[in-house]
Amino acid sequence: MVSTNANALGIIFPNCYEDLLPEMTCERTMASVPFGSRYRMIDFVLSSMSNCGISNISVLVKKNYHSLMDHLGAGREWDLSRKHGGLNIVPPFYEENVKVYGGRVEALASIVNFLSIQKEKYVIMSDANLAVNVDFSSFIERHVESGADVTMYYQSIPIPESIHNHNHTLKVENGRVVELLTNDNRPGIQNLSMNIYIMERETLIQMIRDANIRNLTSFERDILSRNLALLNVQGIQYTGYVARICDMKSYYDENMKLLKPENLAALFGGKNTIYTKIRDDAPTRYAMDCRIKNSMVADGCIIEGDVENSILFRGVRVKKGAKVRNCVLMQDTVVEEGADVEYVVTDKRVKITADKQLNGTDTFPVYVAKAHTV
Amino acid sequence: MVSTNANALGIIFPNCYEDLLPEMTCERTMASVPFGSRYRMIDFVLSSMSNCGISNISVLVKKNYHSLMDHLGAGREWDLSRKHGGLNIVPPFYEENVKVYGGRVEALASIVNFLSIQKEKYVIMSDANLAVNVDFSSFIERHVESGADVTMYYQSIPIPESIHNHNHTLKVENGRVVELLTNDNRPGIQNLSMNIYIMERETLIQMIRDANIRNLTSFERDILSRNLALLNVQGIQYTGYVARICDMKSYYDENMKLLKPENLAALFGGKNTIYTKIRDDAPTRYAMDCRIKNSMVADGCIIEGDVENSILFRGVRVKKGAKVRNCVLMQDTVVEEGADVEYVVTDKRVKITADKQLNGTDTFPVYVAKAHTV
Amino acid sequence: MKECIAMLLAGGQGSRLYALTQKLAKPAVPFGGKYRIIDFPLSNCVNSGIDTVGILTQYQPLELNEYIGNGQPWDLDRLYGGVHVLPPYQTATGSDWYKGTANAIYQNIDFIERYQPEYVVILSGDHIYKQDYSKMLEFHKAKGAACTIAVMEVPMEEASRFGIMTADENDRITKFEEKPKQPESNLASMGIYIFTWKKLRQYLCQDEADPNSENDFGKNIIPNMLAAGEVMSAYHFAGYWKDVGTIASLWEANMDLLNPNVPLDVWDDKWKIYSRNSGMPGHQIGANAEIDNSMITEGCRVDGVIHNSVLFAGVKVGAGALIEDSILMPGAVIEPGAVVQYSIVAENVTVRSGAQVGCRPEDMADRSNWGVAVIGGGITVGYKAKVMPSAMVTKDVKDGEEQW
Amino acid sequence: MKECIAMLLAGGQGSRLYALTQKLAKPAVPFGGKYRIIDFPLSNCVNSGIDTVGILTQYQPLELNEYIGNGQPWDLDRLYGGVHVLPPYQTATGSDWYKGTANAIYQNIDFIERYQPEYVVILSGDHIYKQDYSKMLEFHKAKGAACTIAVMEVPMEEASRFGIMTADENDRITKFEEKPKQPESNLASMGIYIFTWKKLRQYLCQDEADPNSENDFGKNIIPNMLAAGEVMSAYHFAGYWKDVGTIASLWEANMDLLNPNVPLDVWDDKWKIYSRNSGMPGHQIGANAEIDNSMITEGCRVDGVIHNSVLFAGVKVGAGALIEDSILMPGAVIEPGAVVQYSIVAENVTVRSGAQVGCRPEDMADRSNWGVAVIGGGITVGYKAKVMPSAMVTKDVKDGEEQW
Repeated sequence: MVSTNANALGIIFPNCYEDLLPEMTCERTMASVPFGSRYRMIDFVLSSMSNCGISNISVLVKKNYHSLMDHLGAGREWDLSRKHGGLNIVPPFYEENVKVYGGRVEALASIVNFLSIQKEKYVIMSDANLAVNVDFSSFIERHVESGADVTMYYQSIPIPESIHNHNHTLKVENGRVVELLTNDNRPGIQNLSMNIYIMERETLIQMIRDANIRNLTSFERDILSRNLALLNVQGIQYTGYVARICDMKSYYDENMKLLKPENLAALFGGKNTIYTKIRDDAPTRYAMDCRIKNSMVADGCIIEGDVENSILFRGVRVKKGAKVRNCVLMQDTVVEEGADVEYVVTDKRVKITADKQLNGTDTFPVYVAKAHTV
Repeated sequence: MVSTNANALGIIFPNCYEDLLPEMTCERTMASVPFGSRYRMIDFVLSSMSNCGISNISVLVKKNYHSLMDHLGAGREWDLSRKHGGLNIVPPFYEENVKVYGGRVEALASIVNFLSIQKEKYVIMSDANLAVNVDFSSFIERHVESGADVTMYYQSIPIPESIHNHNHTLKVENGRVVELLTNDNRPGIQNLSMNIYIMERETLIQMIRDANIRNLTSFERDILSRNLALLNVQGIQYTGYVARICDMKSYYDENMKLLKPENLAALFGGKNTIYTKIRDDAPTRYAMDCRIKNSMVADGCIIEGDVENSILFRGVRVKKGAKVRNCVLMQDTVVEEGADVEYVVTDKRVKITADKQLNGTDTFPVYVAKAHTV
Repeated sequence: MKECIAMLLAGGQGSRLYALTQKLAKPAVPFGGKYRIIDFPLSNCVNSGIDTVGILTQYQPLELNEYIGNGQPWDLDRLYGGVHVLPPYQTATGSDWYKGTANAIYQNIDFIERYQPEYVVILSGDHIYKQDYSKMLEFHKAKGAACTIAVMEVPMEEASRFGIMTADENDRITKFEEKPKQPESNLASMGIYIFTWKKLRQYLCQDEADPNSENDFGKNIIPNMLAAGEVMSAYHFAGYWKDVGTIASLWEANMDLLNPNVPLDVWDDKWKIYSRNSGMPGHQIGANAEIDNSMITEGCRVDGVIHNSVLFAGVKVGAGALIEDSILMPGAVIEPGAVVQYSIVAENVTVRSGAQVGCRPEDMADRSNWGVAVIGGGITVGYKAKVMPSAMVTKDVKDGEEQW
Repeated sequence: MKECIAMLLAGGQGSRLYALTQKLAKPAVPFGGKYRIIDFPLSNCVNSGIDTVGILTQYQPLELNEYIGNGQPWDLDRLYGGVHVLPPYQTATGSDWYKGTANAIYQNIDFIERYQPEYVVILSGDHIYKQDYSKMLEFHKAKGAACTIAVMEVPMEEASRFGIMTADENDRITKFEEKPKQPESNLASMGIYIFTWKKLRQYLCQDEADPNSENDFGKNIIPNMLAAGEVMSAYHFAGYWKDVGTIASLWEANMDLLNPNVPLDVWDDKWKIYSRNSGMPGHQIGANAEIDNSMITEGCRVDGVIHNSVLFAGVKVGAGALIEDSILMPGAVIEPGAVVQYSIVAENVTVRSGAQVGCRPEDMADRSNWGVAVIGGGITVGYKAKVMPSAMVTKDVKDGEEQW
């Protein structure tokens, strides 16, 4: 092939790690959690794949995926509306005898027939709890060059406390993963898996079939870690920008970090655009007497009040005399006249009525659930 | 609105009546049953809706819908890949607490929130067991003119025996339905419901909410028939061409009927095209010594043998010396050298090996399941 | 078959917008923070239920073509119908550029007849307004007209700039004059016509056969139809409408968006104006920025002071820079400390530190020379350079230079 | 950024196909039962992984435009890239129709540079062949060439009809002559070029500046590059390739599809030829029909006898009609008892009962006058009328008339 089309297909697990953010995922998947003023978490990995020529992507949904299906539609915004391949949302009960799955292996088992008739040589798997702008082309290249069976990305960072019971860490020697731990809680910098894997499609199919026969469910614990002597698993340290959502606090912090121009540039700069669903909002309107400082604002907002150190998603209204400080306000939040909110995360369509005051703290941002009126 | 856009949204139940055709629906929905050389059953109602400007269509799938999702894709072939509305496949577990549904009412309950925020005034509901090229514009018009609460289409025909336990019949007086029976088995011509309904969206939402509270599940038995005194339900006799799939025999017969030019013209003629998924097959190739009579053949076939009174779907191969008479051969069926098949229905990718003979009768066509080799 | 299709005349070079239309068809000129002019008629079509639009163009269509693409941003990527850009072409018997507005339609009769429309709406690509054409069509049908012209009342003193109609009490047009010196009425044509296609086709063919015709709707087709006694109706339009064919009117129309008293509302969810998206993240406002009465869109980074201005996607305004009453088109970069007042700054312009572009009328000794300054696409205005009011800059301005 | 994009020259009027290209650009001429000529180069692009294609056209583009649409049938509706039809246009400094093949590319340098390609493939819109351009590109890169030309060996006696190359043992071209009277070799150019874009750009600009140039690839660009000592490579192609620029070759290429011994296979799933679908149901064969060695597609109804023929979508052949060695394009209707032999019958032609179109060469007394008969689009051949071999019919033939 002449073009930049990658010889890999993509698999995304949109429901993984939802239990870390139960407030926001009771009516949506982790993949559809809003992030960074106008995106959903899945936009990052999906755009990264599309930008690297990966144009056959399966999203293995489990539950609560109406908002994700609505967001993804036919995949047009990510250039994934294709005659062959493209975006493929795989729901439960899709085939006879396929039930709602538990672990990653069961989810993969539901598409093993599909996988076996695809043409791409490699498979890249990812969750949707990280906002990253990954260069998958170089990931594929390094995997092919090393001759590994499996290659995975890790970050070298301290393990966030909230995922002490929900992580995989690696011991890497000369690039090869020699130990893969589950639920590591050692202090200090560790090699934390990003759960982004590449391997040959045939290898994955074989792994799933084997695991199914033995009734194994965890890809990391049951398949990878037990076979590190047999399998050449390579670990690559990822040094790019990563926003990792582990709980409400990290959700808040990772949004706020984007107010630093260097972080914004690290995530969105470069040649690869992050695509998202288009809402056709008008530009944001700043009224005559508004005041705004150090904030990130999407389109379709109308700002008449006072906004500082905040992230405003599409269609937010801040009315006259309202004060918004250190907040993350999701789509179509309305802050009415004279209301005062600080350290607050509002979900979609929240309304803060006139003159109400709502304050969290920097360590404990207050969350207001979808469509609630305060 | 200037255009022919209809002020109605569509709802299709693709799994209805599957139990009448268990052989063919164990791995697919009724909606994805192949019909008429290159179509699937759902193409007819879906194209009819699209042709009449209905561009917001929900398909409420229940199980075995992988082939249906593959067939429908993003709805592009039906011009239903739209920014607003378009084709909306609703699987189980789509929203929290929505389970795999039993009856039509439960299925509707899973989209009642969706329905409540749509803009169209009317809703048209249909199953996918009839191949019909309906003019929904006139259906809407007649419903609006009559001022009815609900309008439904019926055929005046004898009730096919195989649906004696699976039908609704109507008694109609001056256009109004005064009695709605379930599982009617009277002989002679009856007013057999086509299960195609129109009503106001708000009316339907009210009906679903009421039924849900009362734990009612059948739209016809529990909602319509009990309320005929209160509800103005109008029945319209449908006089156009209808291919009704009630069992394997009727499946076979309805395919065969299309060999009559007048039937073909009645179903496909007129201004409204029936759309289907494009396979990009080459034209059908007739080899030097082939023989073909009274048959309907889709693209991509290669005919070297002898074909008579048969329907050949896309990609069928009839090799040298093979004989195919009175058969329905679905996609990519291969009839090898010297094989002889008569009164046979082959599913997709069936192979009849060389010199085999397989005969059904006109009252009992033999069915060969998907991908079997005989 | 389509009941009604639209043909959009996007052909003109827009020479009065000179610096902005050097490499760009006029309808593709950016407007209102995230739109281009053509988004308004296109969105009007879609919102009115017209799903088939032909765009007639022969001038610099590359960017317009790319912008329209398959029409998906306007939901106009249809199996049958949708949006089509129609350039002139050669036939077996010869070839012609479009000679006039009527000739452009004439050359595309084959396109129109594919859809067998009963009615054809003729639109311009250089007007900013929101209109439901379906209501105008209803009026056209009710009047049994051969042609309906959308009209609005203009101040009598401006009437001689327009096509002016006289209509009777039933809105039947009795007289039409193109830019009359002594206007008889103040009913001005908005350049929006609905024709019964059968009739229009007939007059287009007659017009084409007339070697003395300028092949123009206003100068030939409309007068000919009127002279022949066809039923011509005037449809009164009351909302906001502006021809943005000049720098002054383009600037004003952008400023109108910032004026809450002007009835041009792009925030109305019921009549969205669609456009192709920039794909950039939300805009960033720095800790020392000051903004009021302005429109800002995705990808901007503002560290300076913005008053009464419209910023398009990806604009950067450095610390201490001052932007007043100005329009900064996509990708413009205003470096720290530069001042931009009463100006239109086109795509990808760089204004270096300390430069001054335009000025406020109140700061001029002789206001008769005042006007909006325009910097053409891709230009760099050098360090401490000065671009005077009314200037039209089409070449880089060197450091420290003054440009008139 | 794209590594390689394709530019497809679809401009020519195709005057040698006269009756077929009266209202149709040559690349849009139907071919092979359900394709149009342009489906072959377009499908080759997609199958080779080239997802950005510019189609240069200025002649009757309406049907071609409509056929290409948003490129979806070829999977070329892309967010970035995809297929674009590029007509000539006017700029601020003037306007020009495409003067030659090289000028057509020159006028679209802006389009090409949007994608910053390293390589550009130049293709023709009138060749039938299947080729993996990615292999040719690999060859181009390996040779470090400025230009690679696909070549095939032709019989020496036909060499003077082609651009003929002499190449050394490393496939480096040492000589190029356009239609030489005394050919030195039988390596013919297939009109398929890969250029390193930087180089091509330079020679296009030089060529444009030369007032004596014909602005043609074969006559100017290639000889100039060769003269300047650029590395020019000949890439040997072995498969089926045919220029279908004449009636005879168009007819032959269709017939080649029916010949199992000719390596042109459209049934190969690994290299599909894509086309826009007719949307019609499967074809119907009547109880008394007779068919052999033919291709038939959707929407046809055959009650007559078909030998060695290609039927396009929606063709009707009545009872007792005889079709031999002929091509019936979409929508053609052959009424009962009519005879069509060695003919090309264009779209929506009606041949009435008892008419005779074309004849077999063996039935001619003087074979020197024999040739394929052509009926142009939409023509009616009247009851018992006769269309002689080699005729090119562009007007209705009345009942009982003979047409030469």
